[in-house]
Amino acid sequence: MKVRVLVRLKPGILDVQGAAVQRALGGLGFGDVRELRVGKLIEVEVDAPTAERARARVDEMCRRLLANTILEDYTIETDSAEHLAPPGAVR
Amino acid sequence: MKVRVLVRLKPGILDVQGAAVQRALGGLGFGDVRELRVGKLIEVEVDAPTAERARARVDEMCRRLLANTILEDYTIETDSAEHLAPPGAVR
Amino acid sequence: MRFGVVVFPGTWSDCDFHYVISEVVKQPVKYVWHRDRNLADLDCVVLPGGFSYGDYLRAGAVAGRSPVVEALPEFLAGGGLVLGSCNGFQILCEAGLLPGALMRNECLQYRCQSTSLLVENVDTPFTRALRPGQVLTMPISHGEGKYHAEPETLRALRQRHQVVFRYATAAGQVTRAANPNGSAENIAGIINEEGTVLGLMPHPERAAESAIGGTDGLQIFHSLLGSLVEDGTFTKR
Amino acid sequence: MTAEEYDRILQRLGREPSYTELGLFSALWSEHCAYKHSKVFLKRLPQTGPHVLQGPGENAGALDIGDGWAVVFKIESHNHPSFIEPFQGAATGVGGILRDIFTMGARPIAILDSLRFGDPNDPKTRHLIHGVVSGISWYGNCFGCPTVGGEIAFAPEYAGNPLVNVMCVGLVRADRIFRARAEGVGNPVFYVGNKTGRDGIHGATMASATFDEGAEAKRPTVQVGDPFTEKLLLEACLEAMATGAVVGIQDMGAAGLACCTSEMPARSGTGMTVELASVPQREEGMSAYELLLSESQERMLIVAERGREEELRRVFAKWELDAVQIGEVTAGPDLTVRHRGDEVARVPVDALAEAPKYEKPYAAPAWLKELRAFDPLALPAPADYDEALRALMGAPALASKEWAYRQYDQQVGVNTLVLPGSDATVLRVKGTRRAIAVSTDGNGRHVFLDPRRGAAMAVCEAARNVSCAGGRPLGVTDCLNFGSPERPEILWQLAEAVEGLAEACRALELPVVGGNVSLYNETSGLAILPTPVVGVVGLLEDASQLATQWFKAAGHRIALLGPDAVSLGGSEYLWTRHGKQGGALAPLDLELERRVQAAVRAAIGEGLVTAAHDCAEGGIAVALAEACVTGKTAIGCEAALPAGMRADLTLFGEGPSRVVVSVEGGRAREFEALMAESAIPWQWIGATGGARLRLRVGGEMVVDVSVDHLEHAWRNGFERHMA
Ligand SMILES: Nc1ncnc2c1ncn2[C@@H]1O[C@H](COP(=O)(O)OP(=O)(O)O)[C@@H](O)[C@H]1O
Ligand SMILES: [Mg+2]
Repeated sequence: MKVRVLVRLKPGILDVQGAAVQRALGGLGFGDVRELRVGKLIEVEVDAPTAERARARVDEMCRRLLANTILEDYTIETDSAEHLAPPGAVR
Repeated sequence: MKVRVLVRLKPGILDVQGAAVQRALGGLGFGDVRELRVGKLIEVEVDAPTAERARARVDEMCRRLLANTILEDYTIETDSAEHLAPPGAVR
Repeated sequence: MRFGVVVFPGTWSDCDFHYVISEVVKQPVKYVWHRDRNLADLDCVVLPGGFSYGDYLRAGAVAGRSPVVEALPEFLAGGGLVLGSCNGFQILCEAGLLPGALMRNECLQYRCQSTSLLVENVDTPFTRALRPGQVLTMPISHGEGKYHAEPETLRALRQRHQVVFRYATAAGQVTRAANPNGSAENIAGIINEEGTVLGLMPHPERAAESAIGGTDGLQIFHSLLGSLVEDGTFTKR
Repeated sequence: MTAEEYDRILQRLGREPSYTELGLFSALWSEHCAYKHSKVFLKRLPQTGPHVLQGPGENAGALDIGDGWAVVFKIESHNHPSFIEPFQGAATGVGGILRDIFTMGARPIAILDSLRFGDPNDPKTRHLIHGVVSGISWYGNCFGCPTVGGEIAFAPEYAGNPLVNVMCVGLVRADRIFRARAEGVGNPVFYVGNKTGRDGIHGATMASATFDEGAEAKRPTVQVGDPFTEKLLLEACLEAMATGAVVGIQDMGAAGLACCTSEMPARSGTGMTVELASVPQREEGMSAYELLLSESQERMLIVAERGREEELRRVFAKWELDAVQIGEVTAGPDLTVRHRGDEVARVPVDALAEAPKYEKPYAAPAWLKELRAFDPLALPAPADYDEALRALMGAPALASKEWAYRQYDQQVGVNTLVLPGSDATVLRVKGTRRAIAVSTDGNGRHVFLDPRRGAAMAVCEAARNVSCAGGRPLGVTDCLNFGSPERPEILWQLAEAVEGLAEACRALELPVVGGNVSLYNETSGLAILPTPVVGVVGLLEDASQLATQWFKAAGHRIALLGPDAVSLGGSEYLWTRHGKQGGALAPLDLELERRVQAAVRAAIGEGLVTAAHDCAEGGIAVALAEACVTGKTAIGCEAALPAGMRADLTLFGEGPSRVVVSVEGGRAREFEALMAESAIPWQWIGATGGARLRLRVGGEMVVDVSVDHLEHAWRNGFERHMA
């Protein structure tokens, strides 16, 4: 079962990297960027019988390790196949 | 217009981050993780009249700056509101 | 005082702490492997700098959940002291033994440089040999040292005098320019409520000999030992 | 591979090679692995000396530094990979040289990075600098070895082909040095470290080609570094070596497994058989060819003592690394490779190790004469020397490189007695009174104008830097960065430069114990400046007798040691102010160079000098200005310089064998006596103090500028480009 975790800095925490990227884009002529934030994408393949179970398991991983909840929020997505890692992705 | 970019290492490129996290999860008792890869999440708000235009614009940004196309692939998502940054996200 | 220096596979300041404790401070010291939970024969556990488990996800994240760190609460309950420097500070925050978190430096670059630290609390076992308002010189070396905490946490830290060191100018002024990494309120080091766990980003072990970065870092050991530095040697008080 | 080379293979094998065998030959016979074009020249370098424990031919060289200790050191290039992917290219360059050091059994204690780029005003170049510096920072810092020195220089010729040379120094007990040998028939061969993937296949062949429009297509071969695994590998290897179960060890660098499995037995007169299916793999379905030639990082090949396999496995298991037996040492003469039982290659190891050597024709380029005949004094002298000096201090090449090195951990190990920012870095050897001093140097512009003298000057300057820190130079490692050797004028540059290196090394009694050659550094026909980078390691028997380059206090007298002869030919001044690259270099007297360095060391050893600084790019004016502003607090000085030449030549002219020192007034007599004994030209030129730098030439005050101004220019000159 493939699950996707999106980890973002909490609202209110200055995203220095996002701001730097936005500035750099501005320099390249992309003045139309109103806001940009950088986060982490974690794609996990877990052994789980159902999407529900997989999600619960990954939620536990997030709380234990994947996100630091003082700094970060996370969302877990299992919805549709199109969001998953491209075929052939290997480590 | 909010657009989400997912940046992933190309297939075959060693994902040192993913491997380390997977190993760590194993140590914490999450032996059920079969594979884990870490990428970048970039959320951009652009001024654009249509989703099409926004996507094209962001695609250009990816090629110019956001993705390192020597090592990384990227996908752009504009589809549904639920994928976008949580309300209240500020920088 | 018996010291234990924790070794994660990616730790690199372990040897430096070991060297300073045994050769300069001349106290008994041993290495503690990261899988070890037995800290019974120690008085002070040092979590040194480095990249504990590679730290590719977040500095200290994995180490914060390691066996040796899980054994720390019991060690503390038994009267032990814990000193975390650099990666050690990051680990203590990740483990919840200190409040807040350390984020990527505001400059988005690694920084290795000398810093001046204003001493704010001398009422701790780690700083009792110091004077309030004293300024110490110690180097930093980190990419993720920007201290962050919620406003309430920062307020509480202030009220309970838990901020031990702040980045300052050589004259002791806490200014934005003196802040090397963007830390909230220039925080460089904090202590827990009980006064038994000190975390700081700077490296005291790199300021323990006059030939290498001066001797201001020794003051922390000197405080721990309740002894005085005279001519570079320790004498029991 | 050429048709003749293919014929040679046919001859050697007596049959058609298989696809996999051909792959082996083409990688191992590449320029990068085989030194086809440079071997004939390298033989000319002096390689022996009383301190040499290991000369060229192993992963790194080793020198005895006394008290039972040895230094192991080497420099390597990662130019091509860093151009394709600056961050990972530079990072894996650091990883590779670290492995070369710890395969010898040494713990790495210092990294130096010698970098060359195009104009930092160019955004593309800035991007490269950012990537390279952060890649070095990431890998070295995470691994835990301090990066304590190096250089960054700029010239348009490097825009399309930057240079990333990394030197590493390690410490080992002199009787515990390990070598890349495959001895003992029947001994097991272990693969240790990271798993093998498809990364970096063709790295060695890529490093042996020039860049052209097709460079993009080569990109998927980029390798990715994993410094944490490297740290594990370091600890595991040193621990495994301590068990006594390790017979020989080599890192899998260029041409990966193929290189190790042929070079190790070739050195020992043995053979080897390996089963590729046993190789730990990260990707599915890898072919024999891919497994042999992959350049995945953080891997080593170990030949162990038979019967002690378990000891080895236990150590690697502790560090959570793969350690898998993949074969064994045979009586030879073949390397036999099997893949799932099928024999895919069987080649005599010495056939692989003995690539053809070429002696191609070379000739001095016709344009050189005209270039050298250029007279810099035909250009107008500056109207405002204050401004000229300030501009020079702020030129990216001369300005502070703190922007880069503050991103590097410079102190881990608590050995760094002199941090980056002085002529040489000094690191103590714990448990002894000793210290080592290290420096790298190489001025491509000088070598371009006069390869022989320019290269000799690079040796002199690196050694002089070490001497200025109080260290006695003991040995050299060099990285020869040149364009395509298939062009006669490039090969001439190489031949001449090696001759210059050899002359200088002989004169200064410096053995060359290791190095690296990087050819084909050109893009679309534009070659880099010929750039031999020289790394020198020196010894201080007493670590407390070290010197730094900055003035310590007011009221010290300043002396200039060495000859007066300087030239604006190929100078930084000529380039920065006039955008010109031409003229003749100042004369070099190697015997005088040796005496000047000895005199400086003697003065430092006697505790007579409070600062010693080499006069290099920018001439004496810049040397004095640097002595004023590079310390913690700036101190001014006043000096009167010999007249007789145009002021810009006196102030900014460059020449070898010149050192500025400061001496406490009370020690002046002793200093004079020592200099008289040293039989070198020297003179008092002024004194420290005040807040201004004031320089007279022939009695006339030509520079009178506040040191704060100079310091500002110097501090920001490079950094402002990078912000
Ligand atoms: N410019 C040089 N000067 C002296 N020795 C050199 C030079 N270039 C290469 N060598 C030596 O030749 C040997 C082979 O080099 P190389 O194949 O680059 O080794 P590696 O693959 O470990 O880099 C090494 O011992 C190296 O030190
Ligand atoms: Mg090697």
